[in-house]
Amino acid sequence: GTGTAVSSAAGSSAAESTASVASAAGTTSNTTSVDGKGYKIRMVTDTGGVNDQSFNQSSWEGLQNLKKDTGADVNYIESKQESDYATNLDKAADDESKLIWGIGFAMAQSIGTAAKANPDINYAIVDNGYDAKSMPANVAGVMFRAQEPSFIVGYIAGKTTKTGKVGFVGGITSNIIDQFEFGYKAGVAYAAKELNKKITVDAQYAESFSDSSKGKAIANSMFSSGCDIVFHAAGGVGVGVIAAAKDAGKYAIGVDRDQAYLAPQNVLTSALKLVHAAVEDVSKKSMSGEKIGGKTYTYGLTEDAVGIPEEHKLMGDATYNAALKVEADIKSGKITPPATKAEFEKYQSSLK
Amino acid sequence: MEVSSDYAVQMHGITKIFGTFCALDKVDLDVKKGTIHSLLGENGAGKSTLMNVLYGLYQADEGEIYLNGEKVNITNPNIAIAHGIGMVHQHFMLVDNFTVTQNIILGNETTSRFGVLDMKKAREHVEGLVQKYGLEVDPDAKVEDISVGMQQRVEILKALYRGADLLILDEPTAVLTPQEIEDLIEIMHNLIADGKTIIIITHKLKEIKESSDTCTIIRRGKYIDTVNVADEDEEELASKMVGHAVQLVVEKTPAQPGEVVFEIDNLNVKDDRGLPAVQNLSLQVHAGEIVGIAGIDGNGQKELIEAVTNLTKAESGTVKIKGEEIQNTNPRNVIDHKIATIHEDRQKRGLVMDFTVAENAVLEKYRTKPYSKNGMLNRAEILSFTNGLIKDYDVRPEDCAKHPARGLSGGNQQKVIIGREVANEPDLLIAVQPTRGLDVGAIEYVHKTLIRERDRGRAILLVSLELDEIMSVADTIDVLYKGQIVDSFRQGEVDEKTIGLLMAGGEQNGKDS
Amino acid sequence: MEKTVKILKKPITSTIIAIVCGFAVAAIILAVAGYNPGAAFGSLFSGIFGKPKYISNVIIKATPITLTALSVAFAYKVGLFNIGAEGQYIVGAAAANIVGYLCNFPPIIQIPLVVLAGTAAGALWGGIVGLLKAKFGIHEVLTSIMLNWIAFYLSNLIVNTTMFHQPNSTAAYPVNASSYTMLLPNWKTSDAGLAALSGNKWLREVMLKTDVNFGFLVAIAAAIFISMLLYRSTKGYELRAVGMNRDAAEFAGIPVAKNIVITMLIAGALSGLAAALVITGTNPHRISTLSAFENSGFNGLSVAFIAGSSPIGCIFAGLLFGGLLYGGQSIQANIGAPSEIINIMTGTIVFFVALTKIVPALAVRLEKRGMRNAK
Amino acid sequence: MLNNISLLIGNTFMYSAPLIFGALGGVISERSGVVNLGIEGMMTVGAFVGTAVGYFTGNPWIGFLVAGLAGGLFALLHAVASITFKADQTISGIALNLIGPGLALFLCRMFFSGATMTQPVPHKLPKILGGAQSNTVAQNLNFDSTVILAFVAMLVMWFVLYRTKWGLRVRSVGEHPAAADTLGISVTRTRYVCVILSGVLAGFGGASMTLAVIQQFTPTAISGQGFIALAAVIFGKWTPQGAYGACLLFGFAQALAVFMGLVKVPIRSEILAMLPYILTIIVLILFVGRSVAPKSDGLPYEKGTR
Ligand SMILES: Nc1ncnc2c1ncn2[C@@H]1O[C@H](COP(=O)(O)OP(=O)(O)OP(=O)(O)O)[C@@H](O)[C@H]1O
Ligand SMILES: Nc1ncnc2c1ncn2[C@@H]1O[C@H](COP(=O)(O)OP(=O)(O)OP(=O)(O)O)[C@@H](O)[C@H]1O
Ligand SMILES: [Mg+2]
Ligand SMILES: [Mg+2]
Repeated sequence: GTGTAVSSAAGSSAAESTASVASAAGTTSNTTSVDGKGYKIRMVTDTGGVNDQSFNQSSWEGLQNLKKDTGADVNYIESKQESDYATNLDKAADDESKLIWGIGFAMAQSIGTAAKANPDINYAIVDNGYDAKSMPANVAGVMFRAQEPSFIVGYIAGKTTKTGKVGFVGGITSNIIDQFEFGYKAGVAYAAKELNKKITVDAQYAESFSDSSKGKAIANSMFSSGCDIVFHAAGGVGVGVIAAAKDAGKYAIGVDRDQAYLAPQNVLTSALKLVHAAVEDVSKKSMSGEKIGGKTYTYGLTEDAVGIPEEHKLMGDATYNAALKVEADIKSGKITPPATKAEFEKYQSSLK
Repeated sequence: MEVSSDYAVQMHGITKIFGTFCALDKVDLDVKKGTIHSLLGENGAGKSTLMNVLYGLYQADEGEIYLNGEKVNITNPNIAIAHGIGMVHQHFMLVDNFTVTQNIILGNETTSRFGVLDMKKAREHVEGLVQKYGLEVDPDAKVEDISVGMQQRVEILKALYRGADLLILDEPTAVLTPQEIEDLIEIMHNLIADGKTIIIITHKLKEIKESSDTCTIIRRGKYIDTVNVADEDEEELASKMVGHAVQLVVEKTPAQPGEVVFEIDNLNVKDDRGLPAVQNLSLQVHAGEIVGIAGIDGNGQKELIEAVTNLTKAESGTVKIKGEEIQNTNPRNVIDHKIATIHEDRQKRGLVMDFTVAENAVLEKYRTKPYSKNGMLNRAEILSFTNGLIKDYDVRPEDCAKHPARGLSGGNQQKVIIGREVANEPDLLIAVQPTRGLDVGAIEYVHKTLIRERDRGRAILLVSLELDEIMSVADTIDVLYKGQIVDSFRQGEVDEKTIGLLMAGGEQNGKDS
Repeated sequence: MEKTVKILKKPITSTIIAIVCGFAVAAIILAVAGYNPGAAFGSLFSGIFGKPKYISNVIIKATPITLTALSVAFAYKVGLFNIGAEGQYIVGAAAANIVGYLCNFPPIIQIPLVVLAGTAAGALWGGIVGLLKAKFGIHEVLTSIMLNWIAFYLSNLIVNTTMFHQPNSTAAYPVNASSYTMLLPNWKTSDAGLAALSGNKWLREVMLKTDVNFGFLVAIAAAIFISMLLYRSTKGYELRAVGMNRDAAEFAGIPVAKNIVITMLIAGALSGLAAALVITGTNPHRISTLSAFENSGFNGLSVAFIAGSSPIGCIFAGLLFGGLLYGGQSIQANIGAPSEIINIMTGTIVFFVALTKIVPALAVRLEKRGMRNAK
Repeated sequence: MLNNISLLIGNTFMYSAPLIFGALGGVISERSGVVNLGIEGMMTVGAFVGTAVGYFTGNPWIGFLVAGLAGGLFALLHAVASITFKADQTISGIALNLIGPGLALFLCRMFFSGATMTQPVPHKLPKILGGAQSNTVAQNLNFDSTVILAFVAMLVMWFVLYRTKWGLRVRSVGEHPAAADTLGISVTRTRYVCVILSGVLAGFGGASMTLAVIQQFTPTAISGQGFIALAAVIFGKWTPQGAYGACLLFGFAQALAVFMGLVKVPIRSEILAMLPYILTIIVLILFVGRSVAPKSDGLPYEKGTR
């Protein structure tokens, strides 16, 4: 069977290739133009494969953009099972690549081993940072602060809900999905405090990233129990969530990319996590000779790699502007969205 | 023979090759309208094949077929049916979980609009036929629930329902009781009176004599002769068929019974539907004696054997072999107690058809030395044992040990089973319908074997639906009716008619309950 | 003529024809889609044989699917369709992982222990199917499909249980190094080992760049064992009898229900063994959250059928399939054809394996025509 | 209360509709004597073709119909292999499961500029009450039209199998093909029709996933439904009504697991996810037990063999 990567969040369309973050245009290093002819970049997908409608796909799009921009020689190798990681990384190294991407933090260990065996090659891994101690010198970690856009969409949900009840549908539990869940919950709580009312969040996991029917069933049950907005971080499951919102005439919040095209009247907004932008950015750094190894790059609002889309017809200007205000507060450090359950609990008590 | 419209069927120069084997070699068959014509030949002579060609199931490689003087090209059964040919197959062609009516109308359904079945009309039609020809059946019964005799009638009804003028009956009597056979012959005469023509295949010469006008004999795919039945006696027919003189009467000396080897006491068994099938049945078999159980099919034979061999549970009562009780244990325990059984259904229970003959030959013995040691089979021993068996029992082809049993003809399959069971050196040999579907030569061989084993001191329990067989082979005859032994005789004490009456539930000696 | 017929009647001939047809169809699809089939197959070939370590990797990939294929083939010979190899594999992997992590004995005890744990778990999973079939007559396909999913969630449950979950990952803690079955795992990376290996480029590549391990030898041994079991032992005789004619077997005193359970136990054990060998033999030596079936068991179905359910055939079919899986990636990498091509190609090969069962029958027809002509 | 009951009912039917089509496909094929393990592959093909056509024509019904055609066409491969070539039906079915998804994704790339998922269709198949309902109970019971179609398909198949001459013939071919053959019923033609029909139904099943449950084809839209449908065929003892009931039971178990998650039953969600499968096995043991396939299911018919 096919499946979406475990540690990823979202599902979106390949055809809807790139969405831009609302606030600012352009990503960090687009300013420098690099000539990348002959620069070989390979990426190894995790078990979701390159069509996971999620971060593998997004990363690959980033590399394709890079090829368009710079003429770099890019390619990917798909993994079907965990035990493929090591051999695929090895194959990528055989191609005399300069930079090898591993997508997903499930690959952390394999990347570490491969990097040790090939000290001349640069490696980069999406969704994983190493602690300073175990950080190999030729591996770059790329992390996202997904809790930030999640916080904003949570805030929007909180401001928009009429029933005082909103939902969250997760795929399979992991640290990465935690960022979405707890960022979102904190955003809702923040809005609740601002509005001085009680808003509850129903959260449920589908234990799947592929079962759209289950996503729809969960969303149906949430809508039926009084939720009027449901946010998902659940890949193919989320496709069902959005379908449920459309059928019920309620709102869903998309993830990773702007998913409004799936149901323009029902997708309130989306929590963007633009993996492709980060992949492009780090790749360019590497091409231009910068030493990327040994560092963890963290992408968030300030790097314009996460955010919400500009389109906001469903929520109206007032809410949108309030959301932009929250975004600014996050950027400025006034608000620090929680990324884990523990952080969230601390955050929640700080609100009281 | 001239082609003429006096003949319902004329098949000229029919040749049929299966793979590399020539099953029919330029065979002729001419059947006059309004007659009963029988087809005689050993097992595998090609009788069924010839009829399947006529019915369009097989295409002949050479030869012509004429119906009523017209040349026809029968490429599938539909065409045969359209020409008024109906066939009752040797192996019944009935859908078990359909009702009698459904089976009869299949392929030629009575429908109201839009293909919706009109079962009421179908039933009426069927009942009309039942009345007209005296073919008694229950139109609503499921085929799996009715007796073989009734299934036979259903097959005939199927043909008549399609308006057949020419009826082919392939070994219709192999599974019938004497009474049923008589009925069938009467039905056949009714049909002739109604202007139909019948071709019948049977191995039973008596039946040919009783029923047929003419008879065509084929041997190993070759046409031998067509004779006027009234002009020949049974011995002449038999020797034409086999190619040499045969002995039709079983020769044996009187039994010398020893001690009781096998004993059933007050046995009760229920059938699949939970109804009592064997009721308080008791019987004994002595060493050196053949006990024959005579009875009409469906009177508890199946359940009796299944209970004895532990395929089903006995409700109560005991089954003892040499004093040890074996009821309600398991089949292996039965075998271990030196009971060998020749099952009536050789393809279902007797053989693993896709095993080689050698593998089949040790089906009960594979665990014992020298056929295996330390859990590993000893192929050489198995092979040499099998080759011995093949030689002793004249299994053909003689090099078949390493070939799948599926490739053997029915008669030869039966020889393998009998050889295997006898080689187990059992204290009790149970033979259920051991000669079903076999030709005269093969039957003779089986009977001789049974008697030989008796003379070597074995106890033998023979269950057969063929009264002739029981009468000529058994030393003691137990009559089974409704799951009970209603009477018991020594051979020679009683005539066929009396037993036939008892089998049908008639009174005798006041023993009937 | 006679010789042709004889060759055509051999099962291996059909299989080879099937493989050729599979490649032919893939070539057509590739060409239609605008890719050069020659180049595609060239890169497939070099992706398999291009370097010693590729060959080694193919063998490593072939190990588990050979064993799951053996599991399927074995059950098939006894008349059971083991569509549950996937689930048996999953629980085998989980059990091997747990035991390998919790226990830490010297390798001589640890390795057999871990492998046994995986095997036993697979056997249990298969045994449930056998038991339900023997006791209640429940169709094995039905229970197997359910148990596959139960195994799937069970595995995820284990991964996410605090005791086994490695923080900041989607995986369980790996097994202890004493469970490793790679060839000389410590020596090969030691200075002495490196020095010794530096002499031979071939060896060095295979030893250092791949997780070369004992697994395939075990798979071969298992295939021989299963073959012997089926065709040389009395137990196998019983099992085949049950597979071909349950009624006759029962009548001959062979305990049918018991043999069904035994069959599923063994089949499950083989799948579990496959998993245990992967856990002990290859990185990352652990299970992780599944988001979809990884197909180690389902691929076994294809492999078993390519092999015509012959135990020894499973070794070769396993290698073929492993080669397609591993080398197939090169097609994508080198000429950019999407990886679905490989799926279509393997599917087509399997399809033709089904079709070419007609070849021996055609041979007979050929023979007949020859005979008639001779007449 | 009413809310919850209607929710359970709504989710049950939503979940089971695609399964029902697939299972009915399995029933018709196997009743004619051809084992069909390829339902999953056929559903995937239908799921893709349905949305692709629905997207390009803008009419979901055309998409739905063409999905059936595509499924039937794809099933033709299985028919040729298992009927004409007398191939091992198990193998052929498995092959279709490998080819089907591969083909669907490959075609998707060709028609959707390299993407493996389609654009959403502009219009989904309609719901019985039209658009979104303000009343929660009405909303929960606002079934997709495919739910009704699936029910109708079951009724029709039941009627055809047990009340018409074609049904009688199909069943006879699955039970005793030689008997049917001797009565002039073409075993080959009957089986071809049934296998193709099974592809049509499976195609509908796939399309009811991607035109009603969701509104686009994704690589994971069909992931395992075909096998659950297969299980339902056996569970339902090869009858349309039985298979229908089995799918409903399975859908209900899923709905129940989701419901238990909603009401915060203190059970790990992995265990909740297992629940439908465990429940199925328990029901099997307690109530269903032995199921016996049509006698000739899976056996190629060769004239003259016994
Ligand atoms: N389907 C078949 N394939 C190959 N050979 C066959 C087939 N059917 C029959 N034969 C061959 O044709 C021969 C004649 O078979 P057939 O069934 O016609 O015999 P028969 O005369 O009816 O015998 P019996 O009296 O036992 O019914 C057989 O010995 C066999 O070798
Ligand atoms: N499908 C088949 N393929 C090859 N040979 C067959 C096939 N079916 C039957 N035969 C051949 O048919 C021959 C006889 O079969 P058949 O069952 O007609 O024997 P028989 O003596 O007529 O037995 P019975 O009287 O029990 O029917 C065997 O020698 C066998 O080679
Ligand atoms: Mg015969
Ligand atoms: Mg015959």
